[in-house]
Amino acid sequence: MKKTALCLLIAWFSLTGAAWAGSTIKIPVAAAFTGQLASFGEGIKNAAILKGEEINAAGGINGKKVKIVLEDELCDPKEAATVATKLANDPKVSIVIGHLCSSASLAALPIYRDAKLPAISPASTNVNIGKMSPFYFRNVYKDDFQGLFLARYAKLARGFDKVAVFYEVNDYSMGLMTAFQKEAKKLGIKVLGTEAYTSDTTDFKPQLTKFKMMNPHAIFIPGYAPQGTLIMSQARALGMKNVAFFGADGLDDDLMLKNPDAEGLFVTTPFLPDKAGPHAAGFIAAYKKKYGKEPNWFAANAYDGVGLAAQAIAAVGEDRVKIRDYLASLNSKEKAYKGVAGNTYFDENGDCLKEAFVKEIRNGKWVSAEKQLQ
Amino acid sequence: MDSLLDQSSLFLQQLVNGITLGGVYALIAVGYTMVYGVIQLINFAHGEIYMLGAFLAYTMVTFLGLPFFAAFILTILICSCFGIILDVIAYRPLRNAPRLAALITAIGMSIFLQNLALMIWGSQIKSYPREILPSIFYQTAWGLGEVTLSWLQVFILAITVVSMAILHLIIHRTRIGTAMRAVSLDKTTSALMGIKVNRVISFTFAIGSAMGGMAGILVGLYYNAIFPTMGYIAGIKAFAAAVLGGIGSVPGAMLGGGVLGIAEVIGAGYVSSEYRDGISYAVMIAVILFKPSGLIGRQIGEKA
Amino acid sequence: MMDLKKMQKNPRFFFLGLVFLALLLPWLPMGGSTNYVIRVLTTAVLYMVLALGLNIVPGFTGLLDLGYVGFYGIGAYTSGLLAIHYNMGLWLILPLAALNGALWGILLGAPTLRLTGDYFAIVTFGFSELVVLVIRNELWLTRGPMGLPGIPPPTLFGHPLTRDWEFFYLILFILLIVLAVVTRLQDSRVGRAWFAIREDEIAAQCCGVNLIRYKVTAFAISASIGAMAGAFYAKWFKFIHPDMFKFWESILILCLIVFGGMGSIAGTMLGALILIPLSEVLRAVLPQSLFSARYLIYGLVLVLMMRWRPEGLIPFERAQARKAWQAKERLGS
Amino acid sequence: MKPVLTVTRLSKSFGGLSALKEITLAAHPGQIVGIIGPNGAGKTTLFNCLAGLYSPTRGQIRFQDRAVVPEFSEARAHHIRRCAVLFMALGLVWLPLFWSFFLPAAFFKVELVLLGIFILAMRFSLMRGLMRFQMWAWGLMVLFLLSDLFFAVWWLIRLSPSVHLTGTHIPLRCLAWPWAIGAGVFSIYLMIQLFTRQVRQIYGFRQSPDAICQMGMARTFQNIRLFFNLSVLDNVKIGCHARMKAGVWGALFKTRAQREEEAGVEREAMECLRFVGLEKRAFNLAGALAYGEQRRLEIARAMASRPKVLLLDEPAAGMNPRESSQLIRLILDIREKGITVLIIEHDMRVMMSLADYIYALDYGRLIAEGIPDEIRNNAQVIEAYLGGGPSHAPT
Repeated sequence: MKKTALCLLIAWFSLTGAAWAGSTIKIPVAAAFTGQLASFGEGIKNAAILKGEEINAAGGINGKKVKIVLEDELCDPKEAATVATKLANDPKVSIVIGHLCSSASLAALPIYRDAKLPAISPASTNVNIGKMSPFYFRNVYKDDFQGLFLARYAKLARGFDKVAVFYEVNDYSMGLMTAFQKEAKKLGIKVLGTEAYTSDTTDFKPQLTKFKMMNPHAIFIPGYAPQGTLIMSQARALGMKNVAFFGADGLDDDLMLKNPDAEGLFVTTPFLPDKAGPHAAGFIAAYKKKYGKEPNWFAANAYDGVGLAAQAIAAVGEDRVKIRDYLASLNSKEKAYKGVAGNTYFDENGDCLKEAFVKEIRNGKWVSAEKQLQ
Repeated sequence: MDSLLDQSSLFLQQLVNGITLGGVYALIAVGYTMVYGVIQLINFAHGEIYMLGAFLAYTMVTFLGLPFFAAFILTILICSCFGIILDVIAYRPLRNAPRLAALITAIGMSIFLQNLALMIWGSQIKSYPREILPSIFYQTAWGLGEVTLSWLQVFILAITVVSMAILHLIIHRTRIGTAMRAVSLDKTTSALMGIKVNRVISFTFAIGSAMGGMAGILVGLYYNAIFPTMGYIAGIKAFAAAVLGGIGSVPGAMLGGGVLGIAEVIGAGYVSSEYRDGISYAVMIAVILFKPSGLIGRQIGEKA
Repeated sequence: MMDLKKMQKNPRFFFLGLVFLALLLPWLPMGGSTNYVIRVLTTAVLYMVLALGLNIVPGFTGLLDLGYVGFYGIGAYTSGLLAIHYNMGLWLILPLAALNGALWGILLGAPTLRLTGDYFAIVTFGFSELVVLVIRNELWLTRGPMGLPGIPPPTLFGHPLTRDWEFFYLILFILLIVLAVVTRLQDSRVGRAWFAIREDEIAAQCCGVNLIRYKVTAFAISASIGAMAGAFYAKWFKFIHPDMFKFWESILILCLIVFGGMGSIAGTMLGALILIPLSEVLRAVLPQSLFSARYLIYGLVLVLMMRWRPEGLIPFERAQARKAWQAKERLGS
Repeated sequence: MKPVLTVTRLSKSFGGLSALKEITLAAHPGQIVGIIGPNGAGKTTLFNCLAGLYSPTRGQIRFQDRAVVPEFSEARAHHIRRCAVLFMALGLVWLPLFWSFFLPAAFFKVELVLLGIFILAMRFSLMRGLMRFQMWAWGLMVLFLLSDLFFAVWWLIRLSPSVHLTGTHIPLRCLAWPWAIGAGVFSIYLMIQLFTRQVRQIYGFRQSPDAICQMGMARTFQNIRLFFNLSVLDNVKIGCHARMKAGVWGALFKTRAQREEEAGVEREAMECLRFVGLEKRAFNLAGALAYGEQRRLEIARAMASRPKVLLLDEPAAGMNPRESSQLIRLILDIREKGITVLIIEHDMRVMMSLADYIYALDYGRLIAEGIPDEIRNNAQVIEAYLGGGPSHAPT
């Protein structure tokens, strides 16, 4: 029992201690900075910190300095919930940037709702997040839009009409697949077959062999990069030389560049350095200067998210509900927040409509595809 | 609907995939089956050793810049030493403790090692640089119509078969092998016969771990992906293979691995790729329930 | 440990003291992070319930059960689905979930329970993996990896529970019920039969203990407790996802009871109370890169406990000695 | 008077070597029956058969006109199990393939789940010998098979190549159907065969040890098997288990019946302890007892189940003369309670002073029986013991 008492004491202090912080404006960023999806989180982290510094350099918000706090939730729903509670009960926090994965968002969302704490997700694309809470916003498009866009692009720009879908068993991937299939049926793309894999699969040959016999024009991989690159290598090894591959923003990762078999892959992305607006140039330059590489779309959205939060706080102060109302009031092109990744304005669900771009790998580099769909 | 020819070639290709997968399972399964045969312990940490093998070779090749085959040999040696260490620090103190204790220790070890690897190498999927192998390995050794078999696959199968044969010889022809069989039958008596039981057990761990490490490297090459949690699923499936073949017998492990690999691939190909992992679990459970002695394992009598 | 002595002197008083303390907790000043602390403690108590449930199988009956999380998941999904499709209240759901858990416990237990220790462990493990697979892939039922969002909160006399302390009290209540169940069973004929099986199966059989019946009973009760915990969990989180019921959870819970002392009720609860907040402490203490590998600690706990103190913090024997001591008081001889 | 326990032509063999050959013996109420023999004579094996831990290879054991082990052969039981397993394996193999050819995966999954339930049921019943349960399981299976065949025919009738199902391919289907139907017919045949066998076997399973204890036959063990981590009192309480009724519900709701039972058992347990003279140690852990005390505790535990027949396996092993004379008095007291005692003992002094009737075993064969004096002068027995070394020579 003494041990218990001791441990409780330690726990107590570490927990209560966690809440006390300096008298600055805290903008917590909750995402996965370690674990399987760390490479996505990295972009978010970098951009958020960058934006924070820029704001402080410009004299902060109403004279107050901004402090970017990183909260790691490993894309694990349970972690996300704990982190969310921690933030929700921190009086210093008036808005959250996060979360990354849709499952994490779904777990954190009720807590923010109950605490009346607004949150802006830079990356959760799951369809039914928006309508579940008035306090949850996102400056990224939804899966259904992305899937629809991909189907159109595949048909109209590339002229594929026999496609196989190789999806991962997770919310993101399956959301994309359903949206894609729906649109594909409309456009008359024939989906020859759909096969599944899990995140810890390394042997994709059985499924690929099946696809091979269907000889499709292209294989749609609505998954993440780590598996995507394996799939492509193994497909080539099976002798599927003239099959095209395409995916969604999940494959938008420099990991793909290491793989010679990934040549010709094209993916959707909400942000393209060379397609981005004029005020993006500064961001791209600064980002390159600080981290020595091109910002990906996660970075861009996080950058905009922090910017948006700062703007809101500057406008209405640190009251959570006021901030929420302010964000909700940005509901048309005119009022939109002009970010580096296009204009951000919200519909009644707190979702936003953004245009998607397509980029492809040409001799080992990400370049924007010459055929875009506008 | 496609023609019968396509169907048959599809089936053949799946068979090839299945056999390669089975070879890998067999290599890992040997570790389980030997350790279980000798001290009736499911060494959960074995899957982790397989993972460590993959990572060690990766580190040597990329950071130390060793030539591949040197790294290959070195890794196998290190892994076998590691197996011995594992036995000495974790399992030996519990030889006479209840089996539950040893089992829990094994689980704890496996979790510990997995997270250790997570700390050291991070959770990102790594892959061997392609240059480390002569490009011949990536070309097709044998192609019949649509069916292809790369030299790498041949290489893996060859290594599996050869090492199994060697193992079989060791167990049935050498003194230490005889000692192993004696210990597996009765520890105390064989101790009375002047066999150094602990040494024999350590030797068993060494061989098993060497096999595991080798399997790790081969898989890393074949699928081109290594990550800290790779040992977990692979370990369980390999154990399923060992049980299926009859735990305690090396040919059994080989057979079990092959059967399981094919079953899994056929299942994924024809039935449902969502339930792919489920297939091996189901096989394992079924075998344990209905024929615990496996396909060619020796009978495990229930002592009253 | 002196206060264990105190516990022996007047356990009831001591126990009531603890409960009172727990009830007091939400109202103590904690620098604005009350809810956070309460949430962590709610998790701790939830795991106490889980640990008490699991303890019945490896602790009382001496069989290693690696599939416990399967029942946890079954309970959670039963609760979630019932709440969403038939919007049932928690008080109807809890028993139903428990029943469902027990049903599956029997279905799994009946054929597997004659297996020897480690084979049994493996089969239960396979079971839990299969459960997760089914939850993942049967979209029509569980929405699979999309998870089950929007589970309505439980209500008490028409007033919906939303605040953290309300959930804390709720789980405390469940804990008390489970505690009562477990202690009463432990002191009864059933409990003695379990202990007998744990100590020596053959001797137990020759004393007229029907092995299979009592093992299955133990399994079913343990499963139903797990399912109840799951039901609460779903109602509390309002969102459940297949990833929440991975193999790790089983290991974590096992780790709790091994640490606290297999078979001793106080020990199990103590283990949960120490190890669960630990992970939050680690979050505060460790750098982020190491935090993701925190399970390392749990693995280490398992190994070291087995090596140096296999009987745990509060050993089974001591619990038994205390029981004997109380019996002496009772009989006054 | 009628014997309380009769063993007729009992044989037990482990693999090749036979530990018991054609043993026939009887024990009358209130008798102390001694069983002697050099090491490895099969005495303990005999006890294990009596207590139901081993299932005899052949022979019969009757306890108060009830069959503990009916005329029964392991071989037949094994045959049943083999058939059952074969049958299930067949089901496992052919159903999935069959369904993957003919029907969408959804049906197929349902089928697998049902099959799984069936197999669990099957396994459970086989294990416990619950034959009725098993017949239900079979009924279920018949339904599956018939439905499968029905579907097969249905699909074959409308052979439209346009049907878009998992892996529906004309050539394969043409291959599949005779095979599938053949398999179906074969498994039904197997099932019927099994069914008839089982019906013949319904009452053919030996009693399990706990059932035997319920009947009133308790035993102690040669190598002490106490519940060492439990208190002495609890050990004896567990001994009472067989006579108690309380189940889970009683325990949960502390019903009056349960409370009274508990109190009663506690009292009786104390009495048993007093009977063997351990009441002082009642609240220690059994592990803390001295060797002699542990032996007596084992007897107390056995007595707690109010047995009609008590099997004592070398109770005096490792006892000094004082303790063993105490033991003799104890056993005589037990006999006073009208309990029949079967006792295995090496110590001839104890045996000769206790036993009313003695059976002598050697190499699993019954070499002599009779009252102590006859045995003492029996040439064969002396020879057997001299073979075992003069130190064992009967006095």
